[in-house]
Amino acid sequence: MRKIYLVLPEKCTGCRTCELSCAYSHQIDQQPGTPRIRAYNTKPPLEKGIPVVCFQCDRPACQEVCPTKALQRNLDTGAISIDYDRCINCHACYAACPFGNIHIDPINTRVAKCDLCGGSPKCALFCPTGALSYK
Amino acid sequence: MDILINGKKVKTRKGEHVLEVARREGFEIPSLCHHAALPPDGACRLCLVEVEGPEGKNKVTTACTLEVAQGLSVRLDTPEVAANRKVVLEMLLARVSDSPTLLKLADKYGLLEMRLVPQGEKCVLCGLCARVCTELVGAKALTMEGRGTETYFQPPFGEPAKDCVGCGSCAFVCPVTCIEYKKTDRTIEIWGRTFERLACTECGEPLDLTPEHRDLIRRRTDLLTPAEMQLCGGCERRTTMKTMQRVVEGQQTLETARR
Amino acid sequence: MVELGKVDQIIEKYAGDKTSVLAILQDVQAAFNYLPREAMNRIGEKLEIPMTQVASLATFFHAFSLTPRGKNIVTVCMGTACHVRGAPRVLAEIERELAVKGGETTSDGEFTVETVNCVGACALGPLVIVNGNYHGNINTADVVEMLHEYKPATGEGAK
Amino acid sequence: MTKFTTPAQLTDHVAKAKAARDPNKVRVSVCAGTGCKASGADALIAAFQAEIEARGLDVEVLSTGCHGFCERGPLVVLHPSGVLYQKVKPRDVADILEKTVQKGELLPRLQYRDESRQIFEKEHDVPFYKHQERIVFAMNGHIDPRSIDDYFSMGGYEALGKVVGQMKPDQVVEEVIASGLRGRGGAGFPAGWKWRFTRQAEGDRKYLICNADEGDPGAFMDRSVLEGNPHLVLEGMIIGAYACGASEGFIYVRNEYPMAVRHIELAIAKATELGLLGQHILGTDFSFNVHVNRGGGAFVCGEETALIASIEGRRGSPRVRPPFPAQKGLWGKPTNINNVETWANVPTIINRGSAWFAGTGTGDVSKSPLGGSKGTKIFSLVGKVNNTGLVEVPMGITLRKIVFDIGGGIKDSKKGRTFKAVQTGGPSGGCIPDAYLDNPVDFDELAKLGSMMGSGGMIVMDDRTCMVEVARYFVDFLKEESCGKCTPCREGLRAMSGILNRMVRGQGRHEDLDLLEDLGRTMKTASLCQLGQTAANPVLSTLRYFRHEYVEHVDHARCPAGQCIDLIEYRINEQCTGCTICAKKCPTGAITGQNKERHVLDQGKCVRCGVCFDVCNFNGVSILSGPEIAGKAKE
Repeated sequence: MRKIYLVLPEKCTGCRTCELSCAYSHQIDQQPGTPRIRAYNTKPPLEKGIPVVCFQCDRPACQEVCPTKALQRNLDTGAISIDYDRCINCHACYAACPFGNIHIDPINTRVAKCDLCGGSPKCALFCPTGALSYK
Repeated sequence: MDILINGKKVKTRKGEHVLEVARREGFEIPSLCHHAALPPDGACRLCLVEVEGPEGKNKVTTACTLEVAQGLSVRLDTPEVAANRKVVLEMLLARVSDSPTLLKLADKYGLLEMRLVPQGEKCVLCGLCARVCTELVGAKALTMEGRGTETYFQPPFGEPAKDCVGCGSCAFVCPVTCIEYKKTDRTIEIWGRTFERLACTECGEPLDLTPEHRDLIRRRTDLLTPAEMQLCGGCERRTTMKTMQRVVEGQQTLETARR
Repeated sequence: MVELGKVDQIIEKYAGDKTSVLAILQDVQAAFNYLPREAMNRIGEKLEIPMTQVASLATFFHAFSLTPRGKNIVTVCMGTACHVRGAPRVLAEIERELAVKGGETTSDGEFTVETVNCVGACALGPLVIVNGNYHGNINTADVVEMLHEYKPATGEGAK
Repeated sequence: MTKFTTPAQLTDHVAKAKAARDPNKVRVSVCAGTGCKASGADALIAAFQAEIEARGLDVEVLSTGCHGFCERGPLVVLHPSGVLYQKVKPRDVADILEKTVQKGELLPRLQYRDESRQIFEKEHDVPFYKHQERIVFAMNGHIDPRSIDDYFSMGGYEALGKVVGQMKPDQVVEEVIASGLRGRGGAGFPAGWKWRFTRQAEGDRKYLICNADEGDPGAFMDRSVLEGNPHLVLEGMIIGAYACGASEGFIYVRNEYPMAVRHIELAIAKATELGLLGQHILGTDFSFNVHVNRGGGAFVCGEETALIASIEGRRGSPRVRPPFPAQKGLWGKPTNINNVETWANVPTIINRGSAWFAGTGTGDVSKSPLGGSKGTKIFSLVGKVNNTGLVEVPMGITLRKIVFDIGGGIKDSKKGRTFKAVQTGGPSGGCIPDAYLDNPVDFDELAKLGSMMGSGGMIVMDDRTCMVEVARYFVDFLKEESCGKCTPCREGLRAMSGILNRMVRGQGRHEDLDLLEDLGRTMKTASLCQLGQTAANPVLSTLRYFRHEYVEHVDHARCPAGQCIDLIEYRINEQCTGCTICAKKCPTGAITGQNKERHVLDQGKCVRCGVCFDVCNFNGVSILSGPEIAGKAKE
């Protein structure tokens, strides 16, 4: 049975621990990468928040517009992940995602998205409130 | 089916080529013209390997074009491979003498002496730019022109690229970064063209997207309505966040939020 | 002005078949003596093939010229048989006589000098073809006389 | 004539046409091949026709394809006597008809003489023809290539009738395999095996291609076959289509060969009209159509994958094999490619049987398909040889026999010119020195010598041919003709060209010799296609056999052959008789002198064109090279 990545916005406080853990788990040249999850404070400071992260859509626009088939669903995790060997950095996926869930890493200008950390999402691991979970 | 690389048994699938298999297994093979998203082309000839044949009749060939087969055994580091790869590198370095990519390879593969006259070119003619543009992006703005030593990869007749969409993929895949790609706040300049950058309709921030590229992307799917591809990532996320907030606060159901 | 009607007729002859692009280019070259840019654009549009393909073909095959050529085409065969029998000297003499280099056209537009890598009439070498007429066993001393035949009757000619 | 609707009808018709050909009919066969046309054959044919009509003679004028002996054109052969006249002009026509045809007298002024002035009366006695063995060329000279009736009357399409009427496709394939026929286009791959691969390949459609993109400079046999006997090629292709199961055929012919295009198109139209091509050939289920594609002038298009790309309307860049065309060829379908001469051998193999065909040639192909070379090969014998032209000889003949017996030896041997080398295999072939003149000529022997069969170019070089300059010539040729795709071929040729061009100017270095060998080895090993893999042959083979000439160039700025113009000077020596011919022929007026006095050559005006040397009958011009003029050369 495949695990499910669950977001419960009502539990989110907007503490942004998820962003931090994501950035550090996707390092580029020993520098933190851009977080592929963003948590917005709706009632600052730190009372209510909304995490925005890739929905891993059933029919992902990013995947459909990718000219190199670099975006594929990982059958174990269900995540749409980027095969950087195939990616030609055309940014079509970035343009196509209607939710803003494809990011551009400022360090190398490569596109980046949530890949569920290959099966153990660090955001869920470190989320102090249980707003993010993977089970 | 299993093959042997430097004597190590390696699992492969039918139709795979030795280069991709070897790299997956952590072996290093240099190449300039190979790209995982494109079929093998065999243009740069750097990825030489030696195939063991019957009665010691070994053959040097390119790993990128060598399909795996039952009983195949290749070696990556024989004297024959090293000697020929050195000469191919020497030829490439004579062509483009100041490329850090090539200089690094020369260092690594023991090319110490340059005997050929430098040509002062910038492009190694690997062809990735035109192949990516034609076979992947689909803009068909670049091609191989001329022939022999007078070969160029460029837009038709070397004029400003009429069919270019300014996506910049050619510049990205170029192994010797010889394609000039200039981004300003408002424009993208490449192949003699200046493209307008679309701006986020919400905050005005310039997007990494030209109108031409947007139209090309639209043609790949029916998912994108004209309203889409107008916002920057940040504004898109804020919109997403607000929608989610309304769902959480019960102002909107999940069903209507879904597109 | 390039008569696009003529181009359309040629495309018509091949029923707009994409795979006939090489033949169409050859016929256009025969009709105009070179490949005008407008004609190539038209071919691309009508056959619905990208300009990259047209440009790639037109620059690959040496039979094509992208610039207008002279009234008289002087083709010097540089095939092996002609070469060992002195074709380079014949070419040099023609270049001297017409004051152009191979591949160029005289300023009065009378002559274009081209080279070809063998026309398959090797027993006649060195061989020069002027407007499709074969001049075999040419030596440097014959060049002036041979070209004279093609110079305009009045005036000084191409020199 | 109406469409043949059964194989038997065709066989019947051919038998009748053969019987109806009157061997005693007086025919004037005028060669109208490209060579003889350039020498004025058209006017000659018109003159014969007018004169025959004026005299009311019952004589047929045949405007035939190439007879091969282009050097002596226009050629006329009178049948049935077989008398050969050469270099015939329209003004000779009346004499020929009156004296020879009507009275049986010979005209010595038009007869062929060899260097020793000996006259040869009959075509088949002339040494040039005597040692030949003609299978492919058997009909050239006897038929009008535009007439299918002429072809029928010589047994044409008999093989097709036999194949479609009596043989299964597999039988045809086996017959061609048994014959040992190897591809005449270059690599020498066994044709029958290629057919079998195509036959066995899976595909709803299969294609055939006839490679007539004869790009080898110095070779023109395919042109002559296609021009002189197009139906023979077509018949071979139809048989091949039947055997391979192909439904569509393409003839890719150079645009530089307009007559070949016209003749083959005419042949296709006629064969289609008679039901030998098209839907339901000879009333059977077998259908086959043939199209003509014109090439655009690219040597690399002789490579089969480049040729396929070109037919598909793309630039002629070769692609990686495998998959081979027999598996995935034109438009991804199984495709069989053979060249003109290969196809032209097929009808004879069917008519006379594989055993007969395999009776000529070398080795044994019954055990290994590459075990020998069978049948004949056409060579274009050109360069510094007395008799130039196309010669068809049995495989295994020696080079000496070709160059000296058929070719009549080295041109200007009386002026002291001697044999130096013969270059075979086109630009990618190699130069073979005199030590190997007695080696047999076949696919494998030539390869052993560092050369190759190629499409059959054979260029004879004399002592005045500089081997460094020859290598430079081929490398510069290939540098232009390389498709430019892969590094070793493109950059290797560029580098070699730079080095060799320096050498012929006397600016070479001794280290360059090793560098050339290094580059050559890698080009051979690492290039993508055959063109690149063989592109270094001219350099490697000349380095192997004529290294001393290279050494002279790099160490002493001396061209031993006296050919490299930057390294030589012409001087008028004491043997000058003051005949003034050199002064008259000098294009730059560099030579001056009074009649009967020794002339003077002004080095400042001399462009080293060599005309003075060529025209002098008294050895009064010397060529100097090396220390005598050094300093000048090493600029």
